[in-house]
Amino acid sequence: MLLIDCPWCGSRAETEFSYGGEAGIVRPADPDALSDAEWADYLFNRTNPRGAHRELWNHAQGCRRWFGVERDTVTYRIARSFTLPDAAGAADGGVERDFETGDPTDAEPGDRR
Amino acid sequence: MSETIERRHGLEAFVAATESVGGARVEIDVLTGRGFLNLRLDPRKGNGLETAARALNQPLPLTANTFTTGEHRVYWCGPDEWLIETDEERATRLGSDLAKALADCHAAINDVSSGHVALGIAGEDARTVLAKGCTLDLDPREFGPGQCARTGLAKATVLLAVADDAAGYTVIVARSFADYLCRWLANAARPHGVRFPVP
Amino acid sequence: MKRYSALSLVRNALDYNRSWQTAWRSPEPKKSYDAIIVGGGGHGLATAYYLARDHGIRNVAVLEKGWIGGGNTGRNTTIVRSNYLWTEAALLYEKSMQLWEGLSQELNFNVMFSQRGVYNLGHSLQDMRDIERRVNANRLNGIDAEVVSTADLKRAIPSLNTSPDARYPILGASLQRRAGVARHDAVAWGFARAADALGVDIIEQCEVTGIDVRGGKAVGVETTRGPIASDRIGVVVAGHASALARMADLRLPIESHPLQAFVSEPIRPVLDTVVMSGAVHGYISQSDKGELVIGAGIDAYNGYGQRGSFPVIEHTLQAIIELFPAFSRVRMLRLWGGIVDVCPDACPIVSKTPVDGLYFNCGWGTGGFKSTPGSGWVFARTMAHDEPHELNAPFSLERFTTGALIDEHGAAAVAH
Amino acid sequence: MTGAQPNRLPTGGRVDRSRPLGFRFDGNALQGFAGDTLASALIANDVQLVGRSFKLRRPRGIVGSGAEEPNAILQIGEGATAQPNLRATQVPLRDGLVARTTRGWPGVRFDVGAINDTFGRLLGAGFYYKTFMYPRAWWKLYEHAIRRSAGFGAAPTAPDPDCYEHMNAHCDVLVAGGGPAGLMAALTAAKSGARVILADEQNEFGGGLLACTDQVDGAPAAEWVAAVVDELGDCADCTLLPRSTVFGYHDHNFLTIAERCRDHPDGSADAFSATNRPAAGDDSTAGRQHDPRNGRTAKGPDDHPDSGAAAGHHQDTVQPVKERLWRIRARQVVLAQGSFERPLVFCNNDRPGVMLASAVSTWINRYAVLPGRRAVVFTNNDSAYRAALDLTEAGAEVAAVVDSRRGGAGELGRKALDLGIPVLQGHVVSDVAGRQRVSGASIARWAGDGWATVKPTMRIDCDLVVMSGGYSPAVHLHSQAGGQLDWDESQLGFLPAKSVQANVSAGAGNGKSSLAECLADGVRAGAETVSKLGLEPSPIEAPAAGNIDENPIEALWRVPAVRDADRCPKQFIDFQNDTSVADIKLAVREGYRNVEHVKRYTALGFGTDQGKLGNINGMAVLADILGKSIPEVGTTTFRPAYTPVSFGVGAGESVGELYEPVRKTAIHEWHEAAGAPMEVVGQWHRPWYFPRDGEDMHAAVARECLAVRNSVGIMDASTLGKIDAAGPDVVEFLERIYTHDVGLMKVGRCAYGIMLGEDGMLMDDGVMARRGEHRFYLTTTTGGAANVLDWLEKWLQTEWPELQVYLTSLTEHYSTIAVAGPHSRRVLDKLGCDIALDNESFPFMRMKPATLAGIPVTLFRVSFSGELAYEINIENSLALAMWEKLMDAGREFEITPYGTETMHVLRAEKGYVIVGQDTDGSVTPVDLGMNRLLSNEKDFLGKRSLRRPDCLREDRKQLVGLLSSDARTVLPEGTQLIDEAGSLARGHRRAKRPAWRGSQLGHRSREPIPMCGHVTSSYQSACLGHPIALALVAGGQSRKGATIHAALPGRDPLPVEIVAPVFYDAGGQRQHV
Repeated sequence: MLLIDCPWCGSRAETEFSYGGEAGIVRPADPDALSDAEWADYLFNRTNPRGAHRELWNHAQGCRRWFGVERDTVTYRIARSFTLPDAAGAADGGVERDFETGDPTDAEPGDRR
Repeated sequence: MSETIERRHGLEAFVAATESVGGARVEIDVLTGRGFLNLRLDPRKGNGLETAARALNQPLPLTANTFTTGEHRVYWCGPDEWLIETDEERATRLGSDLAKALADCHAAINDVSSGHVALGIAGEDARTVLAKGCTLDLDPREFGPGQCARTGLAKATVLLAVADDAAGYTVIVARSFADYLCRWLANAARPHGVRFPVP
Repeated sequence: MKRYSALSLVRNALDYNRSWQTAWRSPEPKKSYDAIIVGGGGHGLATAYYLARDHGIRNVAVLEKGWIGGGNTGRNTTIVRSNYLWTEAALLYEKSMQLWEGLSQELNFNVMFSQRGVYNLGHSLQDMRDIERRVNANRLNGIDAEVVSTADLKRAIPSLNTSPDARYPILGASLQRRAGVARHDAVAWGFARAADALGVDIIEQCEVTGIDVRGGKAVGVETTRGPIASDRIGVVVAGHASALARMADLRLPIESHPLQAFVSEPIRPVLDTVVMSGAVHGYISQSDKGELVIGAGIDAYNGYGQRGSFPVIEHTLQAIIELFPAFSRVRMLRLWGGIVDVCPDACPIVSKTPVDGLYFNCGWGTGGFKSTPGSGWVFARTMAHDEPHELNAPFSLERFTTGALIDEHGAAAVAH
Repeated sequence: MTGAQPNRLPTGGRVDRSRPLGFRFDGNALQGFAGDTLASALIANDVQLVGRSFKLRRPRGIVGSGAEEPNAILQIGEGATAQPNLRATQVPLRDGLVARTTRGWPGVRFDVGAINDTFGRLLGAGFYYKTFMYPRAWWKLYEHAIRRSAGFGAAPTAPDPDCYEHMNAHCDVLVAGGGPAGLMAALTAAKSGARVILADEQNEFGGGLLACTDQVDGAPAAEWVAAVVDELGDCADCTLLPRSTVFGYHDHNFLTIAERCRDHPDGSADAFSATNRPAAGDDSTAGRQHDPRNGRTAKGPDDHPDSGAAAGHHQDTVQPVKERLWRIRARQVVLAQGSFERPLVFCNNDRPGVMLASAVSTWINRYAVLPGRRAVVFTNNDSAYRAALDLTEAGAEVAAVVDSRRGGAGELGRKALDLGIPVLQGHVVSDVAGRQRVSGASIARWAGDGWATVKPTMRIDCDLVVMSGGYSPAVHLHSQAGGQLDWDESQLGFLPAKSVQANVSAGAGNGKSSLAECLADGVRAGAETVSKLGLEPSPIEAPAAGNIDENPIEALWRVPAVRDADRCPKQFIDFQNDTSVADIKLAVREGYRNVEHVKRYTALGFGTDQGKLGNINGMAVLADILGKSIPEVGTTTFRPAYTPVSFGVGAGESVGELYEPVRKTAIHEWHEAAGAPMEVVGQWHRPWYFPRDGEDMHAAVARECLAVRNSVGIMDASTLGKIDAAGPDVVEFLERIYTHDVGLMKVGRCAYGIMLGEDGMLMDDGVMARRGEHRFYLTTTTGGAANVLDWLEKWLQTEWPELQVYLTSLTEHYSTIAVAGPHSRRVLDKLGCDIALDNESFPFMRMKPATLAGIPVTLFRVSFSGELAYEINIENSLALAMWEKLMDAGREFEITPYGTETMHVLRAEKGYVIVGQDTDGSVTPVDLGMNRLLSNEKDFLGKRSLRRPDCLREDRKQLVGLLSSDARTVLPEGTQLIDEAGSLARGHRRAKRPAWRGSQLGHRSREPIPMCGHVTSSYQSACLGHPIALALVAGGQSRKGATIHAALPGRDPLPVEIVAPVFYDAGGQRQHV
């Protein structure tokens, strides 16, 4: 069971979260301008990498915020989690995890303990 | 006319049917008379935060996983979400006061009193019982008085809080899950001896 | 290839088993082949076999980065069935079913295909509507299927909890009697031995590291054992399709997820059929050795780790006990994970690609094992004729562009 | 020695001779002592034969003393509490225990199946792949016969009466294994201030220390253990978990432990009984137990929650917990699981009476039983000399120590010589005699070539052969965690190498062999982990223990025999699965060269012991055959579970009524009291129909339908999802989500809205209402409630964070009561409503806040039945009262409660779809004839997909109504539709062709018959007096009036007419009155 850093609530067990797939898939601004193939690429094609993967998670049983996680799809190690850009377009730098101690290495974002 | 109608939390039958045990190490209490308001507000924008605090006569907690206690309890639920626990009869009024005060802000206030059931879990084995279904670290050093968390308990989502006086835990659960959660709690607590105080 | 039989066992026993032939050779890779199959799982080996048997293409290499049958072929719960909802899927799996039915004899290798029946349980009115719909469609498609009542289930599977008081009471089930289970490793080995006998080179410990594309045409592959040329390259690498596609600058509508399974300690025979439940997420059969073979759900996140999260296993155990309360005291022996490539419509891609001479067979999700011979059969045909067979034509890459998806999610809510 | 227990030593051991325990083994009444395991008690009673091997059915005895035991796989208990496949070495003896052997027919002693051994050559590795193929149809018979010999024990046939539970815990340091290294690691960590959990699979901490004769810190080892456990118990933050196996090391330092709460060391009579124990029943007796309620360790029973008098008086109703699953998140882990001794691979090494040296020492020192009187000890390393010394000390004769090494052993060898034990250096045991019990050993010279043939130089009579092939560190958890393994050529074993998670290994599991080294390594590991946690390691010194000279182990993987490996008597590697050296040779000969192929082909390591004894030997033999080194051949990847765990403990308490939450509406108890059967809709229980006396469902539904159409009905629609959407950008947001022009809605208006997935398929639907300029109230389907909210939030948060909208779920706050029918307005009026309800003042598709019977509510004039109707949204806490008031007020109109079934009929009469029933994820709004809901003025989710070629096909399946030609037949939902009746007949004709090649069941596949659609909803309409159906039919919208056919199983196809999907009040007047 993964231990996931919610940027708002802190480290919680995987069972509190729901998975949202690859991060950074931007909805085309003008879908009508797209060919069927381009639309299909947006709709269905995924990077699906072996290794580092930027993905979305939702803290479903906690603050219900969506946020990003950079996770290795082979080792399942989480390098960091990060908030998504808000209205102002700003996102934080994320939480890096030290896997020796299992603790976040830097100051924690937000005001969480 | 509504004053004459007794409000129901839906657990009346369950509590009545559940035998208590003397000398129990866990007490499970259905906390009646509570009203709940859900407040959404961006604390970084405008003066909504101060306005809300003024209307509530107590600050909104900005520290994750904490709550403030005053006339009401205000639980942090997320970076722009709070749950206000107050007296049942005050909830409607407080809700409209808040709504009025925050009319100029981007905020949302909803009375969700009937959507929640609050349970008190106390007794020396309360923590053990909760640990059977909750993945949070409930050690008082990690999760002590004044702290709260929305989390999972068994197969329900709950808001779990430790009272300031450490007298026990408050578990706030969605109403339709309350019956299940009580059954789960009763089962988990049974080996420890469990008591359901008669309201 | 010396044939296997009871007589051959006796003959070899007299010789203290010292004269058995090798099941397949370990040749050095040649510089070029008429066709290359990337991936030595059941599907790849079957493809090579049918290329050689049916299409006269025998100068074929199967390139396997590890050991044959070491991926999902050897990691699944071995269920074989063809009772899919949509005609396109049903006919493809039914083709496979028909090949399964003669496979041991065809390959002269006992794959232990055991037609012990598969029950798909219904726990709600909607489940039962879906079951009726699927069973009716199956029958019209020429596939054996029937709806059975709770009373029938109680008779057929005494240990099943058919109580109306269950949390999700069982309201009935579909039954495909011809469905069943097979011995997974034997499928890979059997196809390997038969393909080898027809001249196919099975090359293990040979990882493909690049696909050479010139002028829009595939011309060969780079491997850890040197370059190998071929103008006909079929990629059948469950769990790694996206990575191989990237080598040819292709993007696939696939996500890879961990899928877990486990077996119990061997117990005396107690379940002589296969039971699947979408609503409570579990499926179970009992092997000839006595192990309960149980499939769990797919982990939600992308993963290539061949392991998943333990709560998924807990949930499956709860489901199994819900279905079979008496199994509570049986013990879980071994737990493992595979990697399933999942398409948005829960159907595979068996297709030409924008690159000439490059073919992909992937995205089988949880349906890979049961389709092994059929998948190889249509893929061989597609590679040989540069044109899909009518059975796999609907499973093209283009369907994601045109929108002609074959949505088996409804019928495949549970992994299988 | 006592007569009852012929092999029991008069003194010593950790058994309590004052507490005899009676038990039964295969029907024989036997006796052991408290403190025994079942295995030690069997040996005490001179029981040699405990099982039969899986394939060859060879007689087998106890080989090991712990988790590695492959042979003593027994059925324990009877009836519903029987437990199959327990290892006798891990079952604490208790009074009244009933154990049975699990293999052999008619019995373990005389087994007809033993004929397999006679024909063993026919049954080489993988023989079953080569036969049973012809004739094809016979496989069923072959398989039937094969299955008859499947399995060891049997599952109970009744539901498990016992309780299990889960427990979550967090710690700084989890120590797995409570032997010398684990104890020291735990002590070091605990003294340094870390939160520690120490788990050990045995009843008592101490591991190997309980079975040795060494001194630690000048005291007997067991006394030292007791002192350390006491000290740990005094640490505030140390939790001790005996009887607890760490069986899984998962990602992110999550570990799972199975605690057997009732395996008591005192062997008390009630340990397994469900009723006789104090309440919590788990771990209240001897030793120190974790008391999780305050993070401290409680001492003794009085301090435990289970045992107080308080708990006493409900003991007959409370089930004690049988097993507990600990789900542990550890910041650091110390793995100190010890090591497993390896057997030696010689002919007939599986005979009862051939035992591991470590097991022999354990029997003697810990359990005070003597497994033989005259022993031959065979070894390639020093450790087996301990067994020789122990045997001699206990009064047995050691006929010889046969040591393959020319130089023999170090200090222990000298001790053996001092005691007069003959030592044959440079020799091996090449074969043993005896069938159901060892009777002698053949000794041969060892020239260093395992594949040579040898001639025995002597035979020694004996009743015990003790073997030691060296030790394999138990690296299971390290490997499960993803850690690498390194082959150590000097120790001949895989040692834990680089960890990828936060764990370190210690002690014998880390390749340390002497006690002193293990103790010191434990201290090191403890200090290392606390340092990583940022704590100052407490300065603890490893206690003093003897460090003796040892000579190095020698590689001896296959012992030479009189003939080559193919022809000599079997040399077993995997006892349980009968994998021999010859099998591995055969596998290689046939091309199965990869270690994974070999394992799968020969079943090596696939037994219930998971190769704890045999895997390394098997790999070494394979390496030998291939001429490779062992690391070249590869390593094993270890997967959970370390030892088997019961399904029950994995499931925990979430079984039965706690399997999944049952969600209930605020009016649920009224429905129950009214006798309504419940329909399970996801997690909800909803009333299905409300039968009156003697009514079946059809009668009840017909009555309910007519009541709504003719008078008034009332329904609990509370399970619908409800969402408050508010904010300055709410219109823009909803425009993007819903397909219609949301902005055109005026305040107070309701609209039916649908949302699509980005693939253009219908996802959910519901009525929405505009509550204010910037505020909407959305409803969703019951099943879609959670998904829709998540879906909306995902778009809002990830894609459109610039939109200022807040979404709040109100599903749990409000009940929705639908009052439907021509008299609904009069019911509300009668109840007293503070707003005018007439059609002018409160027309269709409006919402208004109101006060009804003095209670504030929100009224929606919407209708899912096509009748005049009101949906009353009311706070849950008052909902039941409101329902009752409505029932009262409606009495004069015979207000009729109705359930989901009637709701379905009513909406189907109106052609309203149910998402998930009339749609299936492949249906667009165009297919449903909802084009008018699709705005041309804006983009919305999924819109672009509707332009894809496949979505523009005219022959897509489209929603239509169907009328049965006979006006009687209610088409079963799920019926498939075909264009021509003839196609079915033709299909049947074709079916007379020969069966498909290879079909074993005589199934005759047919040419597929094209289907043009299927029935999604179908009911008898009471008010219309005939059946109606909704269907999806290819090109159906342009085929109104056409006749197609319903392919009814077992019947002739029934002609059905395609009609518009609205059967009742097509003009929609009734809801507008």
